[in-house]
Amino acid sequence: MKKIEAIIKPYKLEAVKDALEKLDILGMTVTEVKGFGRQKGHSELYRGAEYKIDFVPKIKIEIALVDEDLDAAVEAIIAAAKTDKVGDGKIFVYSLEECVKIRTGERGAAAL
Amino acid sequence: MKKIEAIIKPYKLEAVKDALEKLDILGMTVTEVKGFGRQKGHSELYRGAEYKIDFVPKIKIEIALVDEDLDAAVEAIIAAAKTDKVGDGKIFVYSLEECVKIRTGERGAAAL
Amino acid sequence: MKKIEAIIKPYKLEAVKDALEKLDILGMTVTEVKGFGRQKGHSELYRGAEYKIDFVPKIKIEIALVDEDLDAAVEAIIAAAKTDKVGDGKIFVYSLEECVKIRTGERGAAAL
Amino acid sequence: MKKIAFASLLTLGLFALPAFGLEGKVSGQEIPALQYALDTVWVIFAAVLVFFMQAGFAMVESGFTRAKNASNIMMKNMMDFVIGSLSFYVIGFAVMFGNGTPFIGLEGFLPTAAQADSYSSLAWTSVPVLTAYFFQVVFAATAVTILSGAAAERIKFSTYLIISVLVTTVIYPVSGHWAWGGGWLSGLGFVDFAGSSVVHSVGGWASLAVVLVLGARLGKFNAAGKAMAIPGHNIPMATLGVFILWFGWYGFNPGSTMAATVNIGDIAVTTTLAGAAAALSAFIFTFMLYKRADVGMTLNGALAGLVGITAGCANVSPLGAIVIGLIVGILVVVSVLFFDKVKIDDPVGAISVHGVCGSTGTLLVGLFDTQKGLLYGGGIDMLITQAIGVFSIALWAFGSSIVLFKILDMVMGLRVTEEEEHVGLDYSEHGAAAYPDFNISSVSARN
Amino acid sequence: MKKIAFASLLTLGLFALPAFGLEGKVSGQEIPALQYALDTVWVIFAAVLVFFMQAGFAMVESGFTRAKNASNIMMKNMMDFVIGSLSFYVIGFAVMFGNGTPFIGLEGFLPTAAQADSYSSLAWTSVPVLTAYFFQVVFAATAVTILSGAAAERIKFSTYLIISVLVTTVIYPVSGHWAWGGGWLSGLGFVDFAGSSVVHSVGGWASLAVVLVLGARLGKFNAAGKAMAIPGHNIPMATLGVFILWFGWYGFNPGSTMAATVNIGDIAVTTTLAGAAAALSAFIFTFMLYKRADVGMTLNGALAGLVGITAGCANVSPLGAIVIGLIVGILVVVSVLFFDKVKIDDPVGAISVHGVCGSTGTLLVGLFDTQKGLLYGGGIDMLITQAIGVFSIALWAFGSSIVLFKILDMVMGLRVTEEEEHVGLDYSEHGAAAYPDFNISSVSARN
Amino acid sequence: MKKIAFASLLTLGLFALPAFGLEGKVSGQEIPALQYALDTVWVIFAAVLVFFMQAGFAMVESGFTRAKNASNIMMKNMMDFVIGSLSFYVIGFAVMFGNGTPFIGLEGFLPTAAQADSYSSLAWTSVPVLTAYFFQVVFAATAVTILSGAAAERIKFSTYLIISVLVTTVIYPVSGHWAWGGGWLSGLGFVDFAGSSVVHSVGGWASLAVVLVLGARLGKFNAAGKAMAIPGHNIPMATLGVFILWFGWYGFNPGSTMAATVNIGDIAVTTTLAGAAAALSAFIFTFMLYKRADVGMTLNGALAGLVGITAGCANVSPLGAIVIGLIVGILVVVSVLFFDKVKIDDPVGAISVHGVCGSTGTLLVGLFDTQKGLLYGGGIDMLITQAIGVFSIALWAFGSSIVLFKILDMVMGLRVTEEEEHVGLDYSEHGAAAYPDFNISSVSARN
Ligand SMILES: Nc1ncnc2c1ncn2[C@@H]1O[C@H](COP(=O)(O)OP(=O)(O)O)[C@@H](O)[C@H]1O
Ligand SMILES: Nc1ncnc2c1ncn2[C@@H]1O[C@H](COP(=O)(O)OP(=O)(O)O)[C@@H](O)[C@H]1O
Ligand SMILES: Nc1ncnc2c1ncn2[C@@H]1O[C@H](COP(=O)(O)OP(=O)(O)O)[C@@H](O)[C@H]1O
Repeated sequence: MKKIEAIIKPYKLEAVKDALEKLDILGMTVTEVKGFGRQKGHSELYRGAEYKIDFVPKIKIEIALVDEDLDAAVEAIIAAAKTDKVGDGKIFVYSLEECVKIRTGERGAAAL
Repeated sequence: MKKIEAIIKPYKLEAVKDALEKLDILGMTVTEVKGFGRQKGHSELYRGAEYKIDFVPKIKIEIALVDEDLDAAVEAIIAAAKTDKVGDGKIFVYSLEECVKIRTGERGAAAL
Repeated sequence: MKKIEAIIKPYKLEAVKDALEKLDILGMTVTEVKGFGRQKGHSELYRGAEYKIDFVPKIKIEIALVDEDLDAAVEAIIAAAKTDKVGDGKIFVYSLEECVKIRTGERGAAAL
Repeated sequence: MKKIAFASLLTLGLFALPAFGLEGKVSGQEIPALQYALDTVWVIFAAVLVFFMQAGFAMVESGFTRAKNASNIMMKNMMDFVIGSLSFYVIGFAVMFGNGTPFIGLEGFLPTAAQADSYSSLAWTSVPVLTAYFFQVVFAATAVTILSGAAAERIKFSTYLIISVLVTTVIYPVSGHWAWGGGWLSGLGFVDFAGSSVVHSVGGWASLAVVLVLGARLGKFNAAGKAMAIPGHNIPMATLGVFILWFGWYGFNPGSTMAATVNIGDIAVTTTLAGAAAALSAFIFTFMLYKRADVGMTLNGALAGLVGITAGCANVSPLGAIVIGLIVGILVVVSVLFFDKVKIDDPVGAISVHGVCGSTGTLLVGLFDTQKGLLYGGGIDMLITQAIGVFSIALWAFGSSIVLFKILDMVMGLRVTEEEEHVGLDYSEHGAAAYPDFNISSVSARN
Repeated sequence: MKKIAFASLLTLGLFALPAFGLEGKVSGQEIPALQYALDTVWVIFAAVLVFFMQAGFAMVESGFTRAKNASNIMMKNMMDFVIGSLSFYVIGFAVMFGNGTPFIGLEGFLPTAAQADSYSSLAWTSVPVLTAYFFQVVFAATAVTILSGAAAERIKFSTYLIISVLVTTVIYPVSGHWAWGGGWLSGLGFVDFAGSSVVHSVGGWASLAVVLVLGARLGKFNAAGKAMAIPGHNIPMATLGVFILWFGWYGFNPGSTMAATVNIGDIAVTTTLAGAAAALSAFIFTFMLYKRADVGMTLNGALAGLVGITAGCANVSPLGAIVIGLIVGILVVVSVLFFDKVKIDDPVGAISVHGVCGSTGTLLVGLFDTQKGLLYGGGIDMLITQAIGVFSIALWAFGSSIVLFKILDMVMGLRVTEEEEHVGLDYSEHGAAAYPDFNISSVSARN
Repeated sequence: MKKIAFASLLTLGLFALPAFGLEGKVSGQEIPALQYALDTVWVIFAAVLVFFMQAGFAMVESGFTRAKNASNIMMKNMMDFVIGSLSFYVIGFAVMFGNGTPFIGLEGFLPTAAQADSYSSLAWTSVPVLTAYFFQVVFAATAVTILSGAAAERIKFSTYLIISVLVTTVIYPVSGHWAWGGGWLSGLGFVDFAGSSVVHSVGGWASLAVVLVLGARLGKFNAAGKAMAIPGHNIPMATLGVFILWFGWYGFNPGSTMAATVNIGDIAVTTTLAGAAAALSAFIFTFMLYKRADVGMTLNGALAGLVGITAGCANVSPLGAIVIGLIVGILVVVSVLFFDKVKIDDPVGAISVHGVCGSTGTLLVGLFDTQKGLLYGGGIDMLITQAIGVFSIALWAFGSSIVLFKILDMVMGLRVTEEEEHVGLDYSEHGAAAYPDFNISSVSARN
């Protein structure tokens, strides 16, 4: 099993979720995060004093899935999240050792 | 070393924390996340217009621990977080390569 | 490739970010989390009733990087985040199987 | 914008007079007309301030409870005024001020200017009937809105609306009739100038009834029966609410003259000093107990002082007001801790502030009245009369409320389901979050 | 703090009189002087309440829109008063109340006490010229600030400032002159006592124009053309705003007597009852439609009732006020749904509340006027006059607005870029977040 | 609700007269009685508005600082009124208005109605002693609450309470005695009608003292000494605060007549126009500097205009008010930038708004007074008198404050520990978060 961690632009969440649903991936966990990368923050103004905001709001989507679904999911995310502008984000893939469904105690792929 | 990532219902946090404390697991990191899964969101109403809320608030608990503690911890989480209703959540287990305690520089199990 | 996950004190974020920038690590993702550990929360008072606050605000920094950069990055984080007081936090290291840059579709180290 | 003056029509007449060689003659009518106009302006000013207290209550109650119920509480405060103003117009005003028996008013429903004779209990004020209704309706709304806070975070919205009708047509106006509507208490010489008992304690003791029928919020008492803190979600909002209430109290108390009288400034001063003294004593007392400057208790203290002085604001001296304030400021803290101890869950302290301190403040007039008070050599008589008034009003308010609310509970249910309480009333009753753009947290953390 | 009394100077004279053996003689001047002083106090009280409505509008509009635009809306409401008060002083007041043609006022720019003769349309009120300006400027500010809500979350700040100038110098004062400034409508006997049409509908129909020129917010209508909900970020704040507006309305309506007249309490009562009835009917109607106690619609209902009674507040009975309220309370809900249906994006319901219910309320005076209304046996004449007034004002407000705003759009642009709208106007126009210490969410979740 | 009328008792007498065949005879007492009643109503109305400014200051100061200190600031504003009203009652009022030397009042402690003779400096106003106290105490509270903002986010709560006592018993009343209490400045013809200097500049210069003793907040100046922005956590709340302050200013300025005089409307107009002009010039000036519509600076501009016109509101023309506004609107921006430059950390701009613009506004009366101002041909005399007043008051306020606060700092400490400042004063002083249900962020991010 794998875990995908995708960092995307917040307004792309809807599109990514829909794309994954089309692949029958019906579980995911979303976190609001702040990103630092090539897409720079901004200098802003408050009562005449400048201040630098280095971070950019991002959404992190985590999806646990079986190995077979990995490539399709990655492709789907890329397709849905891409804007060709800096800051589109990254997809990270990890190996997932075990998965348990709390409600049923099922383990492994059955638990996803 | 392993890392457990448990997605649970928010109001179960207290119970899970207590259960882990009983196992002498005294470190964890908690994130407020939003889940998408079998437990669906709701259609709501605002000024006469309907809107769909797809996500459900969840708590993610991350625990780094030594391999021996893994099974007990997983069982404890299941026991504490289970309500037998859809949306009880998942437990994911990853392999943890290294752990460092910033204060002391200790590494590995000693750092947990 | 590796992923570093560092749990630090919130006011140390600036220093850690600067330290990593000096190593030419120019990407990271930050999450506001709540920690439970040796650094205990507090008992507080509200309208005459006491209540216990078990958690402490922390910042989680995630950095994906190539294996060669790992040690330097860990050292840099320790140096920047250390206060020698309880609650300084932990650094966790995971193996990262794959990384994709959404904008370009690049994979692996090139995508970082 | 057409002018239908009452004083000015007369003065126009006056202007015309010189043409008839009567310069300087005054018909004897202009001055009363002017006085009435001034009284009316004053009473409307005061009533408008009291109206604004609805917003104050809404802020305090909402600020002192959780984010997931914030809209619900605002909405309850909006709707109890909406419903209360209509039902007090149709029924309540007549029950309270209409001619009738010593126990209840029986005429003057749907008041109009033409009906002035139906309200002989209001003959002492020069303001027109509808102006009197306007001033009184905002008081009725205050009484009902007090319950909203006590019942917060668990009462069914629909049932609360019915409660609003009951309070403004029966519970509040009946004892109001006794004291202010020419009923049996006014005959005794009972003094409750602006309503520590008639308004606040009625709201407070009805709050006790609603809380007893409802039970405590989930999680308020732990397995061991100990009171858990459920922190309010927006303390600055609650504080703004207290400022608004204090502001409104300058209508509540000085305005209860219902005329532009010589003592309105004095009343403003006793009101100020009692509120301040009570906030201070509550502050110092909790600081001594906990070594913390507890915001919630201090705010409750300020309100307790304002409630406590309301009965005697026109009858006590500035120093008397300070002493009354100091007493109720400590009392409110003790009372909040007491209700927590006996497992009565009152999220905002409504019973303590309005019930306990309202009744106590009314009693204290028997000590501090500068004419007839015990401490001023007036003997024990007034104190006894005050006690009779205080207890009979409290008994009525609590008794009628508990019966009516029990019936309501059986008929339509008073409390939301556990699931709804868990999710929060904003979603379960109104289908929308109060703060959808904010991340609402379920985990408290502190550095 | 030096006193320049007008009544008191005279009374000092009076005090002096006894010395000359003239005790008890009244010169015939004191009473009018006192009446003027009282009128002035009353009008200032009322104007100050109406001023505070700016804060109410700001809260409602900001609370009903997203966190990322919250400062921008507050700032628009601050700046439209800032700009409006200056431009109404320099130009607008003269256009509205100055002597001139039946269509426009032409004298009395930059009003001073010395110019009283330039405003014969205000001769009926005893208050000094600048007091009249003060009372009127807060009305002008109301008219313009209504647009702020309709245009929320997408209008360019700089262009909005120009719109504030246009509304307070041309759009509002011209039709205002027709009805209140001695223009052609006042001659017809058109009744709009406190401005359902003159103030509110002008703001509402100008809002329609600005919305048509602007277009809908990104994401308001989905691909299929269905209206999406864009929930307001702070419902308690919006509710506080409605309380503040209601509070201010007690200046708006009773104060429009511009004198301390006998009926100010009656007006406060019709105002209260209509607001309450409309909130109630809006509440019940949406509850029947959706089985939810919709907060936003109920708040709109309350405002609709207050807007609807503004024209007839001095001319209808309390029961008439209730019926008017019940009607507009339902109407406002239907209207909000209608504009959503036809893809006109009005984030706060300004067109429905102020345009639709303002015009309707003015029309209804033709039915409910207790002297000349159709239902009171007064025949159809008044209704016709009201219709003429309502339509001519609406036509002017909408027509002049759409022309001017189209030109503005071409000259300087009315709408921010997509990128700016996306980021939010707080950052893109003002360079700072409204709530920098809070995590603003882009993902709604609910238990 | 029993009526103790003063005018009406007389008019009841009047009503009785006809029975004796004396119809139309006026005793010569009714009119002064009515005038007093009207003056009292007016002054109470004004005082109540000024009271509400406490809420406005609380909102502005809290909104302009961080979420972790939000309750603390609200609480400081609550408690300085609580403490200030008591200590001004016991001591301050006598020091300011009591008979005594040209430098300090020495009688009239614990004012009561019976003591009217102790305050010959108030003989010019007809209102009763306690009404005068009520009007004056809210001014005293304004002076002290100004410090709360300047000292925000780092001052020890307990020490702040002592400062509240010192300001309302010594610092404010002494210079107040000079100018308004019959002291040496009033003899010179110094004009500060409603307190640009007596109230605002005293608060402002005492703020400078407290900031100098406290030092800057952690993180306000970086290693290089450059001023860092520490954004306020709730800009809509700060804006609401400015609206509330503006609203309250209509009590502050027009009410300072302390009588229902002919010019109260004129004062409302100069107040409005100066506030608007200053907001506009501050807005335009910052826009020119930064190409951003800075909300904070514009709000400071509005307040600067209101502060600046306070001295001359009854003495300048509407155009004069606009010019004064334009000047102080730019001045306040320059001043804020200046204090940042010289590393004086004033989180809300209190020194600039109240100190700099209060003093400047008082000086400008010497130019714009329509009777004696330099620009109106009155020569240089008035300007010199104004300068003497401005500088002596500023010197006293700053000098006495810095001495007293230094002593306090040595005796009990003025500043919280670094750890406490880091955690925030809500937790460290009050043991509870202002917003426990919200995720408070430590990382700013923007699209
Ligand atoms: N090395 C990294 N480790 C963790 N997160 C990263 C890393 N690089 C980028 N990110 C995340 O991806 C987001 C987008 O990256 P950025 O460099 O801005 O644009 P792009 O993905 O187009 O190169 C960042 O805001 C950050 O959250
Ligand atoms: N495949 C998945 N990957 C990541 N998170 C998941 C996945 N499936 C479920 N989750 C998380 O677990 C939560 C509970 O899952 P859900 O399907 O609602 O109920 P249940 O666990 O009872 O099957 C979801 O809200 C989501 O946060
Ligand atoms: N076993 C663990 N698993 C996950 N997170 C942990 C673990 N132990 C500690 N943490 C995180 O690290 C933070 C700091 O740990 P703590 O024990 O308080 O101090 P220290 O790092 O100085 O030992 C905690 O607040 C928590 O977020």
